[in-house]
Formats: sequence, C-alpha cells, structure tokens
Amino acid sequence: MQDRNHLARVKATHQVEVIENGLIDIPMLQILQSDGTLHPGASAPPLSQDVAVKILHTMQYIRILDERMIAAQRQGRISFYLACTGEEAAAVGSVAALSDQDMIMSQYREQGALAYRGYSTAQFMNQMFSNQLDPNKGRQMPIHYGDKALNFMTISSPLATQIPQAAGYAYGQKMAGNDAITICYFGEGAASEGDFHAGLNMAAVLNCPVVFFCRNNGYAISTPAEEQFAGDGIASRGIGYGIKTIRVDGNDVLAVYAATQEARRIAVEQRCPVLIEAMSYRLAAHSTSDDPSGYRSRDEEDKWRAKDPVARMIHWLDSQGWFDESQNSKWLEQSRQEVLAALKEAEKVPVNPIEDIVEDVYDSVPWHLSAQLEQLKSHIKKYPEVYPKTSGRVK
Amino acid sequence: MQDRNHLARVKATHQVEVIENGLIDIPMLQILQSDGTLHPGASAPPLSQDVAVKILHTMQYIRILDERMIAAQRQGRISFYLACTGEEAAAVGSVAALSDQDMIMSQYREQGALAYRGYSTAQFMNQMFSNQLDPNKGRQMPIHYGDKALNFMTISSPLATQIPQAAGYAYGQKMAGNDAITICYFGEGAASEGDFHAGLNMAAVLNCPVVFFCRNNGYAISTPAEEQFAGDGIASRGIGYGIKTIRVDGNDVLAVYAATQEARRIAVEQRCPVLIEAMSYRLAAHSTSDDPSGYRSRDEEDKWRAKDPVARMIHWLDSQGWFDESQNSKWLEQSRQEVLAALKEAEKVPVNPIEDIVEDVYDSVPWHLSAQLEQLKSHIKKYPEVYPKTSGRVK
Amino acid sequence: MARMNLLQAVNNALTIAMEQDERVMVFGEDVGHFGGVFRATSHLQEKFGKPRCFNTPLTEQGIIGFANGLAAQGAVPVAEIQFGDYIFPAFDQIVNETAKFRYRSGGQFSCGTLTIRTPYGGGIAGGHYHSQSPEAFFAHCPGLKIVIPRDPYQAKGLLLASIRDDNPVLFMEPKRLYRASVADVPEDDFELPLGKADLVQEGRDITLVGWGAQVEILQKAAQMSLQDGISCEVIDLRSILPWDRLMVAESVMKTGRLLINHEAPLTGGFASEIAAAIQEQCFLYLEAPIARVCGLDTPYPLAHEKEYMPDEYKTYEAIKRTMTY
Amino acid sequence: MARMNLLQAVNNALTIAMEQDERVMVFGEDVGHFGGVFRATSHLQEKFGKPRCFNTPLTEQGIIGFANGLAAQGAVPVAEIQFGDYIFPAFDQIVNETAKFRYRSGGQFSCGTLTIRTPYGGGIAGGHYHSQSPEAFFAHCPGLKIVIPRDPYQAKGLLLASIRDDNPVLFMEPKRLYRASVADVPEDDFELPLGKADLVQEGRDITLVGWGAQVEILQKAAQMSLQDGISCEVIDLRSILPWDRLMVAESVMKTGRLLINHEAPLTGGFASEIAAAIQEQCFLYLEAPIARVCGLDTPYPLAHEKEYMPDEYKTYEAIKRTMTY
Ligand SMILES: Cc1ncc(C[n+]2csc(CCOP(=O)(O)OP(=O)(O)O)c2C)c(N)n1
Ligand SMILES: Cc1ncc(C[n+]2csc(CCOP(=O)(O)OP(=O)(O)O)c2C)c(N)n1
Ligand SMILES: [Mg+2]
Ligand SMILES: [Mg+2]
Repeated sequence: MQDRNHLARVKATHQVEVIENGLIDIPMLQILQSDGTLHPGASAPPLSQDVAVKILHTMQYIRILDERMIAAQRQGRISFYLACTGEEAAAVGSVAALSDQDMIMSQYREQGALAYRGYSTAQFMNQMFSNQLDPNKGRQMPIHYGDKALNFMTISSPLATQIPQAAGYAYGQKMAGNDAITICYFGEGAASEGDFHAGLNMAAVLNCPVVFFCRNNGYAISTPAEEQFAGDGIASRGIGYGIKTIRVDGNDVLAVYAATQEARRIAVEQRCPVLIEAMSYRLAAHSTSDDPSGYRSRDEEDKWRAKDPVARMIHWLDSQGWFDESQNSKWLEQSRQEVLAALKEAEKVPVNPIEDIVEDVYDSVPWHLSAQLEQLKSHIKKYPEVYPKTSGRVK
Repeated sequence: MQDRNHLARVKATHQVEVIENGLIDIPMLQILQSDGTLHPGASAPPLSQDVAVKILHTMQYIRILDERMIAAQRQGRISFYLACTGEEAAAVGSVAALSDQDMIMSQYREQGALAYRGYSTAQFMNQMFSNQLDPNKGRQMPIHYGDKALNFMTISSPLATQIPQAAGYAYGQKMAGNDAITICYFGEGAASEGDFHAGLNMAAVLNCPVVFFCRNNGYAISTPAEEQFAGDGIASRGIGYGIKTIRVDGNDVLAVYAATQEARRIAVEQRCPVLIEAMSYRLAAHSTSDDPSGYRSRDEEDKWRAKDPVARMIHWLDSQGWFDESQNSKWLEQSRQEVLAALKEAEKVPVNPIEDIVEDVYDSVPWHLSAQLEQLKSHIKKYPEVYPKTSGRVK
Repeated sequence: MARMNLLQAVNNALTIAMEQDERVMVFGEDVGHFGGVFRATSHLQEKFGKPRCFNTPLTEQGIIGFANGLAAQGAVPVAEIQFGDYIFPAFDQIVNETAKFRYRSGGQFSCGTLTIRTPYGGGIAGGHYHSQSPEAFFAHCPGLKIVIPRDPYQAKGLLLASIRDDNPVLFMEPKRLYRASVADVPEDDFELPLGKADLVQEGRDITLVGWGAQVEILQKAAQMSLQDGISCEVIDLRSILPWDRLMVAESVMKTGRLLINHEAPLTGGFASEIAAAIQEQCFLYLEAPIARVCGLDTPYPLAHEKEYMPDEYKTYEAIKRTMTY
Repeated sequence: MARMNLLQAVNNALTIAMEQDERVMVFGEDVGHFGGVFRATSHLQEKFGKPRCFNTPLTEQGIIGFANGLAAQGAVPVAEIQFGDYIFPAFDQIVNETAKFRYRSGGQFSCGTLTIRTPYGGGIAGGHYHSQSPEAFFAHCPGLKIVIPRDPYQAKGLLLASIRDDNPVLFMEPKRLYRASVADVPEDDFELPLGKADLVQEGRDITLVGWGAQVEILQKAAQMSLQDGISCEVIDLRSILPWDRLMVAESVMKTGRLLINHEAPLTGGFASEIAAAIQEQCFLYLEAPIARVCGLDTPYPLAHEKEYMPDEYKTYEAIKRTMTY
C-alpha cells in the first residue's frame, strides 16, 4: 500500500488567519453588448449563420410559446404553465454548443433547450394537454417534458434530484466509452438542496463528464438570492469541490455558447465535471400560480427588461448582415399561427384509455394491479357519467 | 420595495476564463513545533498554568480511557468502542477555548471535549455499560454520550444530522439573547452528506452563532480523503458559503485553542458562523469493529505517530516550567486505577427496569404503549429465565 | 365567530400562537414576506418581525434539521414544508432525529416543541408531485404525532393544540380544501384534543373512517347510502398517530362493519393498520370483512386523477358490498 | 455445492453478476478496496477494476441519486447502503425518483436495472441506529420491489434475480445471519423467483408468515407448538413488494388461522397490510383474529433489546392464544 498524505498541499502560517474572502474574483464572461456590438477585447465564438439564426429563432419561438400558453392557462385551457421569459439565452445558447448525443437533464425552465433539439409544437402541446399522444402518457403536470429520442430526460418536480442523477448518467456514458456528456440545468434555489452537494462532490471525485449549468436568476419563487446564500453565487462553490468553473452573463447568448463549448471540451477531454453559473433574471412570474408584484418592484424588473437577450442577439445578427426584419416578422407570425393551431389540435385529443393507469409502475403489470384495474373498469362502467374522460372507451 | 441586484458585486471579463484554482491559499495555523518550541513568528495564546495543565491531563486521560476501553471490548465486557487516539488535541483544545454555557454538538470522536467539561469516569462507564445510572438510560450503543447539565448534546449515529441542528440551536441561543454559541464537530467524511451543505448554508444566511469544527483526519472508515472530495479540504467550502474560515493543525493544541478562541469571538460579536478545519490523522482504528491494516500502511501511521499532540504539549509545558515528570506519572497511574475501578463498578449496575422501555417515546406514556408494556411484563413473568436482565424486577 | 376558510384558520392559529408565546417561530420556503405559496403565513413577518417569521434556503432536510436544533434549544418552531410531496428529503431528520431525540437522550433533550406543517392530497390536477398523501410513511415511526384537520374549525383548534403539545407533530393540511372549505370559527384561542377521533355522524349499520378531505367524501357516500336504508356512522380520525382505536372499536362493536377510506395507495396505507387492529379487537362482532377504499397502487396520476381517487361513488359501492356480504 | 455463509453467498452472487454482465457496477461507502464494512464486496475491486467497484463519498442521497442516473443510462448499478438505518437520507431519491421514474416518463426512461443492497435488523446489540427494519416504509411505495432472503441459498438466488430483474429492487440482508447462517449453496448461476413466497414447512392448524431472520424464529415457535399438538405451516414471504397474497390466502383457507411476525414496530408495519388483505380475502375461513407478533411501538432499544424482540417465546404464546381463541 502506498502512503497517503492528505496534507501534502497544505502550507503553514503562524498567525490566526481568518479567511473572509478567500476567492479570487470569479468574473462573468460577456461578449455581446446591449447594442449588439462586441465588448472591447471580446471575440464572437465561431457560429455559422444557420446556427446563429436557429438560436435566435428558438429564443423567439419560446417567447411566443410562453406568451400563448400563459394566456391559455388564464383561459382555463391548461392547468399550469411556467415561462422562461428573459432567460431564453441560457438554455438555448448552452444546448447549441452541445452534441445531439449529449443527455439533457433539466429543471423545468429550459424549454428552449428542448425546442432547439427539435421538439415540435405538437409535442409541446400533447404534453401540456396530457393527451394520449404525449410519450410521457399524460402522467405529469404541464411543462414536465421528456423525450428519449432527443436525449431529453423527463423532468421531475422535486428540485435538484437530477443533479446526482446527472453525475451517474455521465459516469455511465464514460463507462460506455462514447464521447457524449450530460448537461444538468438547475436554479440557484435548487442549489441549496442536499442533492446539489452530493451531485457536485460525487461528480468531482468520480470524474464524471457532466456540465452543471446553474441558472442564477435572482429568485426562487419569492425568495431572493440574498436569502438563499451568503457566498459569491453558486460559482464559488464549484471551487470548493475542485470543479472547474465558469461564470457567464446568462443574457448574452454568445457568451453562453462560448462558455458551454469550452466546458464541453473540458468534460470530454479531461473526463471531469465543469460548473457554469449563468447570471440572469426571471422576468416572468415563477409560474402561472405566482404573482411577483408581492415581492419585487416593477422598477427592478424594468432594469432587467432592458437587458433582453433576444434583442441583443438580433442586433448582433443584424451587424453580421444575417437579419432580415420583414422575414423575421413573417416567421414570428407563422410561429404564432403554428402554436395556436397546434393548441387547438391537441386540446381535442383524448387522454389515454383507463388501462394506462396501471402501466409502467413495473416493467409489466403485476397481478394485484390487474385486479385493481378490473375493479376500476367495472366501477367506471357503472358510473360512466362520473368519469367522462375514460368511460366511453372502457371495454 | 427596494430594488435588488444580485449581480452588484460581479465583475466582467471578455475571454472564457475557466477558474481552476480559484482560491487564495488557505494556510494551516501552527504554533507549536514537535519539540515544544514555538514556530518562528508564532506566539502562544494566553493560557494560565491551570488551564494548560487541565488540557494536558484531559488529553492524557482520554488516551488512558481509550486504551482501557478497547481492551474491555476485546474482553467482551462492552460491545463497542471508538477511540480518538492521535486526535486528542482537536476536541480538547477547542472546547478549552469555549464558555461552559456553549452547547457542544459532537459526532462521536470528541470524548475529549466531554471529559474537559467534567464528565466523570463513572459517567463514561455508566453510558458504556448501558446501565440504569446512565442519564441516557442505556438506550444507545457505547460512546453515544449526552449530558444536559454539561451542555453536551446526546450523540446520534446518523452522520451530519447535527450540522443543521447546530445552526438551529445557535439561532435559538441568539434569539434567547444570551451570548452562548454552539460548537458542532464532524469528520471530513460526514461533510459529504447533504445535511452538511444545508447546515452551513443556513447558518450563513440566517446568521447563526455557531462554530463548525471539522476534524479532517484523512479517513472515513476505510475511505481516504482523496476518494471523499476533490477540492482543497473542507475549508475551501466555507469560502463558497460566505463563511469565515480558519484551517489549523489539529495536532497542535495551542493552535487549536487560538483558532477556536478567535472563532468564538467572531461568532459572538458578529452573530455569524465560523468554520474551522483541523488537519489531523485517525491513528486509531475507526472503531473496535475495524482493522485499518486492510487499507493503509504501518509506515503511514508511523509518520503520524511522530506528530503526537500529547508529546508536543508536554514539551511546551516543560519549557514553561509547568511539567513535573514524576507527578505526571503518578497522575497517570491514578487515572488508570480510577478507570479500572469505575469500570468494575459500572459493570455491576443493572440496566433499567423494563418499564423504561416505553418511556420517553412521548412526553408521557400513551395508552397503546401502556398496553404493550403490560403484555410484555406478563410475558416476562412467564419466561423469567429468557429475560434475565429484567425479569427479577418485574412486578 | 368569524367566517374563515381553512387557510385563514391556519393563519389565525399561527397568529394567536405567536402572540401568546414569543418562542414561537415560523419558517420555511417563501413563508416570510410573501406569506407562503398558499398564503398560510401572510402578514406574520409584518406583525412579528423577520427574526420570528422568515424564509429559509430551499432545503427541506435543512429546514427540519434546523427546526430540530431550534426545538432542542427550547424555542417553538413551526416549520413549513411547501408540499407534502417534498417532505421526503427531510425523512431522515424526521424519522431518525425528530422522532428519536427524546428517547435516545433518556428524556434529557427533545424536539417536543416542533410542529411541521405541510399541505397534502390530490384533487387539484397536481399529478404525482403535488398530490401525495404521505401520512402512512410517518405512521410507522414511534415518537411522532400526526394530525390532519377536515375543516377550518378543526384546523384552528388542532393546530393550536399541536404547537403547544410537548411532542413533535406532523400537521398535514388538505390543500384542496384550503379555499373550498369555509366555516364559522371562534376568533378566540381554543384547542381540540390530539389523539381523539371525532364522531361526525351517528349511524347503526356500518362505520366509515377517514380523515382530512376524505371525511367529506364519506359524508356524501353516507348520504347516498341512506336512500338504500343504510345508516352510516362517520368518524373523522383526526389523529393518525397515536390513533383513537377505542372510538373506532366501540363503533364497530355497535355496527358490525367497517370501511376505511384514504387517498394514498392501498398497500401499506394507514387503512391497513386500522383494519389489522380492528379485526383483532372486534373479531366476534364483524359481520363482513373490513373494506378499504383507497388510491390505486400506482404513483398519483394526472390524466386519470378522477379515476384514481377513492370518491363517494366507490365508497358507496363498497358500503353496499359490505352490507350485502 | 459449497458451504457458504450469507455474506459469502452475497459476495458470490455479486461476482457472478459482474462476470456475466459488464454493465454491472457495485459501489457505496467503503465497498471498494476494503470490501465493505461487512466484507460483502470483498475482492470485487481486485477482480473487476476500480471503475466497476468503487467507494463513493459518504452520502446516501448521493449514492442513490447517482445510481438512479446510472440505471437510467443503461448500466446495472448495485448500490450498497452501509446500514438500513442510514437509508433515510436517500428516501426522496428512492420514493420520488427510483420508484416513479418509469411511470412519469411513460416508460421512456426507468431505473429498472437498479438494485439497492442494505443490511437490516436487530439482535446485534446495535441500538436504534444499527438495528432497524425499514421494509414497511418502502412497502407503501408502488414501483419498488422489496426482497429479503432468510439464508445463504435464498440470498444468492434472490440477489441474482434482483440484479437482473427489470425493476428497481430493495434487497435487504438480515445482518445477524451474515455469519451465523451457513448452508450448502450451488456454485453455479441460479435465480429464485421474485414475488413468490416459499413454503418452508407444511402444517394444518395455523399459518405463520415472516421473512428474513424471523423465519428461523417462526420455525422454533412451530417446533415448540408441536409439543402441544399444534401443527404450524410456515411461510417465508421473501418478497415484501409485490407480495404473494395467493400463497398466504390459500394457506389460511386451509388452516383458518394466521400469525405474522416482524421485527419492526407493530403500528404501520407490513404485518398490518397482510392482516388487512387476508381478513378481507379469507373472512369466512378465519377461526380467530389474525395475530401480529412484532416489535414494540418504540425506537429500537439497546439495553432491552432481548425484551423488545418478537422472539420464539412471544410467537409461541401468540400461537397458543390464537389456537384457543
Ligand atoms: C424539493 C422541492 N422543494 C420545493 C419545491 C417547490 N418549488 C418549485 S420551484 C421552486 C423555486 C426554485 O427556484 P430556482 O431553483 O432558483 O429556479 P427558478 O424557478 O428560479 O428557475 C420551489 C421552491 C420543489 N419543486 N421541490
Ligand atoms: C448517515 C450515515 N451513514 C453511514 C454511517 C456509517 N459510518 C459511521 S462512521 C463513518 C465514517 C465517518 O468518517 P468521518 O466523518 O471522517 O469521521 P471519523 O470517523 O474519521 O472521525 C461511517 C461511514 C453513519 N453512521 N451514518
Ligand atoms: Mg432561481
Ligand atoms: Mg475522518
């Protein structure tokens, strides 16, 4: 057995030194200025026109989807929705820097990542209407998307549970010998959970190729960041775990792209985790169940509205000669129509037949669940008017 | 409502900066050299002869207790024991710097702190023999001490649970308006638990006057520190939480004393947590159930044996003219006799009568537990030979 | 008397508790300035100051760990877990710590002053992470009390009793009744007893036992049964741990039949404990098997929520089956 | 055939599983080089390399979270929780994640390949943090399987089946039998079925049901009863979830009497589910109330461990009470 020395790297001092601010500054990467020009000294990451336009379109699409679905919720057509307004750059810019083989494990405010991967409007709608076309079979509340074909893990409500899972998933990818990594999104609020600590520490010790992507948007529902932690954001914790860390302006899609590209490169080449903290602001209400006017000022929101990531990207595309105002307007209008049409379509699709209620609890339906289903079916047959969603199809 | 800005202190950069080693060095405080002289530039904390001798005696006493109880376990007289050999300075030096009103919440390897507070040999023995004189009523395995009169919280086996509890306890002390604080001990292994993260973060945000004292002794049972975390020990995490942090040589009792004194001062005056990481080595086996020869070398152990904190302290006392070899030998012999005598005494004391089995589940015994007790008593009466510990006293 | 919904009753009880005992502190995710996502803690921070009513970081294990320490120190914590579905990260702190604190220390230290409030239950289109009824997970843990009110009056009286009881109490609030259930509630301080069930409705033929929002379901089913000439006795258990076996047993000795209803899945739900205990105690009185009308043994579904729920129709059918056994 | 104790049988099963499927990975606290605190994973790191058998940091919620992700990826994780008493920090990952992964994703993703091994139970002077029997906490959670072997032969066959079953399995090992129970075990690969109980001993008068280390207690009590002319049928449930109701019901229809024994506290223990289900299914066959011989409703005590345990004497007395009801 080789001798170990856990003090090998520790230096000595002979006065009581209280380390109050033991970090070197963790600066925030910014590339784009609000007017679409680059910061002095900054250079844009290598982006083709196609990719750049796809990024913009995805951000714009999500904003349309968010607006439309909030309205649909107000009209009582869906039960719940959760928008990412103001934060579109974080999810879209990051996923654009990944390979399609990379697994996405998200919190819930990353619909941009899913849209970028190719999730169709119809798919979004089927999930939100819990209808029988949803591959998740309508089992979860709206916005809990999941699509194996797109390597997008089904979302789970309990916060931060996906963080140690992402470490494990990435370990599995490494063992399987492919170059894919996992990206794991979460909020600065979720980073207070014990699972965050477990996940980051395990990923560091077990050398898991995972990019932890924290969206620090200043709030966890009503709780402001200053009541969530006392340190220098989430980035400072990465250092404590011995994880390479990048802080980025989450409203600057070029910066997010560049940071994620570098993080992915490191994760793949060095087989290790990387932490990204994207600084942004949740311009939206937490969800359709929330009203932020109870805990923050209009003024504060307006300051952030001025940092709109979509407008910033438009300015840049324009400066590249890649933006056509009228074409874009047409595209926006098309997208609105598409969303509206898909919504109406999905609304009409029924939920799964009742047999589905006992499926997927186990790999096959065990005898006791078959018995429960049979009892339920004969009950529904007796009271068809009480269970209108399924009674018409009970055999 | 006042505007908030969670980016107020963030600086910008325009190149992707991956922070790999974002910490300023967290140096380790050392005051005493192995030969008992002070490090150049170091000064000893203000210690009276009485306190200095009490510290030495407590460290020596614990070593005697540990030796004796390991032997007792081998002889089958107690079921389990856990020694702190090599780490005596950490618990004793730290508790000596506290007020008796301060609450101690420990992991399990801090018997030195308890002894320093005045826990008697008889009390140690009563706990370890689970007899009816143990104020914890013999309900837990040996070494799970607890004594309200000495402000020493009863130890709990599940690791790290005491960490958020210490934050809460300290918050209560602050609200009660007294100047007492809480000290919370734990190992570097326990610091991987989610409760560690929760406890430190909450203490930082809610300004709890608690000293978190991590004993980094290189191992968690067989798991070496390098398989426990990848960062710069536990101290580096304190920085991430915005907690003032001190690293100290855990085998240097003067350094531990000085560090804790300063930590306590800060906690009381600034109403905030402080983290101390004491670097040491678990010279003992993890417990009497463990055999370290399966996972580390003799050689490695020997290197650490040379850093014995007790010998170091003796050298220093000697240099102060406060150490009398022959008196000390006499004292050691006395202590050995005392331990031996108390052991024999405690062994003879019976366990609590059977009525005790249903006490303290609730504030008073509910009807269903009374009924279960009655049934149990009549059963014991029927089979007195099967339950020899209690049957003689069943009425 | 004032008209209050269940949320207002909870808020009113918290206000009174904080007024009367300055050691009472209320905390959890978003409970501070905002008053909680359901607004159960509205205005408490305003009235009693931030040190006594505050937001915590987002960590349930931390909230309960912190609360355990605070209780052991002598304060009176009322900790909120935002949804019952999110109580599981705190399971270790509750089951291994809260519940065993007093026992392991021989009564030297305890978490007796702790109350944990959490909304639970389905019927709000919440799917399996906003609908669970986790009472049975805790009912297997000696040292805890578990209390569930069925309406605003019960909520106020039971919550005040829970906060003042010298044992840790898990207080579960039926969230689908938060605004739906409105009743006259005394404005003054009052307590209702823990560990005692409440006889909601007398009857001769069968005893129906439930708690929380399901009591209403039992009452509806009892009403339906009346038309068949079946007279149901309805008992609200109120306390799941310790539970009032005496009242249930006495009722069953009278009626000879028992039905238990809960939203949680059948297997290992608390109905099983009631059935097991009552079949033992009332063996010679039972004229039919004890019936359990519960959730299916699946995660709580979204699209099929209505089908999943142990509603009045399923209950009514089970009553008839039991009567004609 | 080889003589093996229960630990060796577990080690042997793990070795075979790792040999046959390179996706199998074994990890947990101290399971690597050291081979686990009980040495159940001895030599696995040596044989299969560190990437496939490794120590984790000390975090149960992390171990299971990591394992869930690894399983979803397609690997076959066998995660160890060092003591059953320390599984509660992972409760959320198990109950909200492992168990619901497949359901919530409509079968797109699952943790089906996961096996969680953990030693459980008392009788080793471990007090309340090294003696708990937490099976009932998990038995209320659809989506999990729970398996408990009673001897080395069962341990090997059931563990191999658990690892290969496409559902998450909580595999609980009776630690007081680890070295105490020695038996002939086939050296080859073999599996025993999950979800099926095992008829240990036929009898006419009363059915005794238990699992794990308590099966031996039932056999001793059956032996004692023989002298009174009472013929006991002994069933080892083996799988707690889903459980073999059919075999138990058939036996009770024959004997007319049922006794269930477990170490965990009475209230809300799994015996309550068995009693509730069987009184329903076998109502007209029962000649006496179903008896439960279980731990007391207290934390697991140390000094009074012997008194606490549902031993053969208590079981024997309950058999007689049931026979003479
Ligand atoms: C374990 C758990 N606790 C509480 C909640 C309720 N909840 C849902 S979102 C949320 C705030 C999350 O904030 P953050 O992580 O910052 O993400 P953001 O909403 O800002 O994107 C809370 C408390 C939950 N879903 N899971
Ligand atoms: C929650 C929990 N998990 C596992 C254990 C088993 N266990 C007891 S001590 C120990 C190692 C602790 O190491 P460390 O915290 O470094 O303290 P040290 O023993 O080195 O003083 C382990 C894994 C436990 N007691 N509690
Ligand atoms: Mg946030
Ligand atoms: Mg250690």
